[in-house]
Amino acid sequence: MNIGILLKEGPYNHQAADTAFKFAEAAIAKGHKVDAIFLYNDGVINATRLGDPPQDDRNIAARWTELSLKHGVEVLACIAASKRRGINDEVMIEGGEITGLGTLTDIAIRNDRLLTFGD
Amino acid sequence: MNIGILLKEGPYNHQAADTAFKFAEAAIAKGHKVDAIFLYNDGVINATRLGDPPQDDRNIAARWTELSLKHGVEVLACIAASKRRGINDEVMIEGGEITGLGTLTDIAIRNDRLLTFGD
Amino acid sequence: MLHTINKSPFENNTFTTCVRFLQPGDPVLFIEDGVYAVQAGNRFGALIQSVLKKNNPVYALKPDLDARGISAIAEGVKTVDYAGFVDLVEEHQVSSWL
Amino acid sequence: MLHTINKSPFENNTFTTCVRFLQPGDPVLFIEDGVYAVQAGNRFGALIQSVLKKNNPVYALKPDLDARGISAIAEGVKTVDYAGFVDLVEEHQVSSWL
Amino acid sequence: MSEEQDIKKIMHVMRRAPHGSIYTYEGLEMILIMAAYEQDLSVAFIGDGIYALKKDQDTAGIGIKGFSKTFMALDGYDVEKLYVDRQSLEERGLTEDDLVVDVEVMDASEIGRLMNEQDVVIHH
Amino acid sequence: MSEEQDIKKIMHVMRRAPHGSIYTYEGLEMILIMAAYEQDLSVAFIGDGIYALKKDQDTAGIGIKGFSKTFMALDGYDVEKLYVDRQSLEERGLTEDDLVVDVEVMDASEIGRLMNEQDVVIHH
Repeated sequence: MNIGILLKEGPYNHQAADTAFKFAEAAIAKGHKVDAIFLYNDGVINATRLGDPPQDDRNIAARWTELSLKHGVEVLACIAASKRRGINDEVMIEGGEITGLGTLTDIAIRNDRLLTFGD
Repeated sequence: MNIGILLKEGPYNHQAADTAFKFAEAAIAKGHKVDAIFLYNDGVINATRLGDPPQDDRNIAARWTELSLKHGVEVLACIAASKRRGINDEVMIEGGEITGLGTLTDIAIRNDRLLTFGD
Repeated sequence: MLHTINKSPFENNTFTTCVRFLQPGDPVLFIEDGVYAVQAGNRFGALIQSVLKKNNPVYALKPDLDARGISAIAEGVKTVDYAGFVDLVEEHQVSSWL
Repeated sequence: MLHTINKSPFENNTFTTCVRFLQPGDPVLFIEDGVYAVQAGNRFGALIQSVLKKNNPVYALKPDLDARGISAIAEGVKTVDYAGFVDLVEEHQVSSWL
Repeated sequence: MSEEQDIKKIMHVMRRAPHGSIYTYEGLEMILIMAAYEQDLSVAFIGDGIYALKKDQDTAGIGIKGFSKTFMALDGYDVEKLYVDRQSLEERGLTEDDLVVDVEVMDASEIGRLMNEQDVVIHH
Repeated sequence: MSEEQDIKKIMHVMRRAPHGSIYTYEGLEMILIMAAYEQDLSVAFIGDGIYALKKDQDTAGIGIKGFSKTFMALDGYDVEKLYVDRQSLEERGLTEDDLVVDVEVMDASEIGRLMNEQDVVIHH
C-alpha cells in the first residue's frame, strides 16, 4: 500500500506530528511505502532545522530527516503556508523541501491512501 | 493604566495575534502604556522576521516591530518555547528579544493588567 | 472580573463552562469566533438570557460580529469596539477563557 | 471508511458530529485526546454503545490510552497499537475528523 | 486501465468558522489548486464550516482579508458539488438565503453516504 | 506602601488534556518559574485540565515525555493551592483517588469566587 500523509500542525504544540510519525514508522515496518509527508497550515513549522528541544525530549525535526534519508519519504512544505510562517530554504531541515499544493494533489492521486493529522 | 499582554498562538493560523495587536493599538490610542507583549507556546512564531505574507495581506511581524520601535512596547519571546519551535536570535524581528519566564512574572507583577490572547 | 470567550459555542464548551464560574455582576465579552454565541435566533439564546438575568452584562466585539456577517444579535447584548474593550479592561481584571 | 477522532468529547463536539455522518459498518478509531471518550464510567458510555449497536466497530489507540492513564474502557471497544492503526487503514479509506 | 480510473473522488470538509483560525481559508486555497487537476472534487460544509459561506461578512474592522466571495469563484473552476449539512444550518438559525453561493442542503446521512464513496477526505 | 501590596494573586487555570497539546505542560513550566517569585499563586483544574493529574499515565508508547509527576513537585515550591472543579471530576467518572496530588475539590461557584479575587488569571 502506498500512503501519503498530510500534517496540519507544528511540532510539540500539538500531538499531530508525533502521531503522524508513529503511524509512518509502523506503516514502513509493515512493508508499506510512505510516499510523502506534506506539511500544511502550521504544519510547515515541522520543517525548520533551527529547533532545539530539551536534551531529554524527542527531536521531531530529526525524525522527519530520518524518514526522508533512510526511508525515501518526501518531506514537503507548502510554499504559501511556509511564507506566512517564516519557513524558507534558509532554515529547511535536511531531506525537506518547499513545494506547492499541486504536489499535494499529485500525492492524493498517486497513493492508495491520504491520511490527515492535525488539531 | 499599564498593560502586559501574553500571546499564545502564532501569526495567521489563529486570530489571537490580530486581536492582541488591535487591542494594544486601541489601548495606546487611549493613552495607556502597553508595557510588553510576551510570546509563549506557538506565540513565539510571531517573532520570526522570515515571514513573507502575500502583498495584499497584513504583515503581522511588522506590526510587532512597529509597536516596539514606535511605542516602546517590549516584544519578548520565551526562550524555552522558542527553542522548541526554531525561533532564535538569528531570525528575530527588529525590536524583538528572547527572554525567560521570569520576565513574564515581572510583567505580571509590575502592570495593572495582564491580558491573554490565544486559541 | 471581565470574562472573555473566543470560541464558537457550537463546537466547543468554553461558554457553558465559563457560565458555571461567573460571579454576579461579572461582565462577559465575546470576541473572535466566540461572537457566534450572540447571533439572534440560534440555540444559545436562552443561555445568554439567563446570564443577563443574573446581572452579568454581556458584550460582543463589533468588528468580530461584522467580520462574520452577524447583524441581528440577542436582546440585551451590547456591542463594543476595540476602544470599548479597553474601557472594560480599565474597569476589571481579566480572565480570558481560551 | 475509517473515521478517526482526536478531540476530547468533553470540550469539543467532534465525536457527536461524526456520529451523525457515520454509515453502517464504518469503524471509528479514537486517537490522541479523543480516547477520553471510551473511558469506562464517563458520560459518553451510552453514545459509544449506540454506535456499537449500529454495527460500527469502535477502536481506541492503546498508546494514547496508556499515556492518559486510562485502563478501564467501555465494553465492546477494542484497542489497537500503531500497527493495528495501519491495518485499519489497509482495509479502509480514512476520514480524519480534526 | 482506462483514464477514468485515474480520476479520484476527493471531498474537502469545511468544519471551522472563518477568521478565528486560518483552516477554512487555507482549505479554500487548497481546493482552488486541486480544481486544476480535473479530479472529482466536492466540498461539504459541516458544523461551524457553514459560517464561511455567510453573506455580508465585512472583515475591515479586524484587519484580516475576507474570502467568503472566493467561494463564488468555485463554480468557474467546475467545483459545483457544494453540500451543506441541514442540521448545522438550522441550529445556527440560518437558511440557504443567508449563504453567498448556491449549495445543496442535505441530511447528515446523505452527506455521510457521499463521504463514504470518496477516495480521499480532507477535513479543514 | 508596604511590601505586602506588591504580592500579586495569580491564578493559573488548567483547562486542556495532557499530551494532545502542549498547553498544560508549558503552563506547568510557567508555574514552576513563577513559584520562585514569592507571589500568591494558585492553580485551578477545570474541564479536561483535571486529566493532567490522572494517576498511572505512561507516555512511553506515544514517545512524549510525561509530566504528571511534576505536579507533585509544586508542594516543594510552596504552590499549595490546587483547586479541582467537582463537576469536571464527576462527569469524567473520576474521584480524588485517581489524582497524583492532594487537591481541594470545590464547587464551580467557589472556584469562581476565588478567581474573582485575583490580580492575574492565566488560562492554559
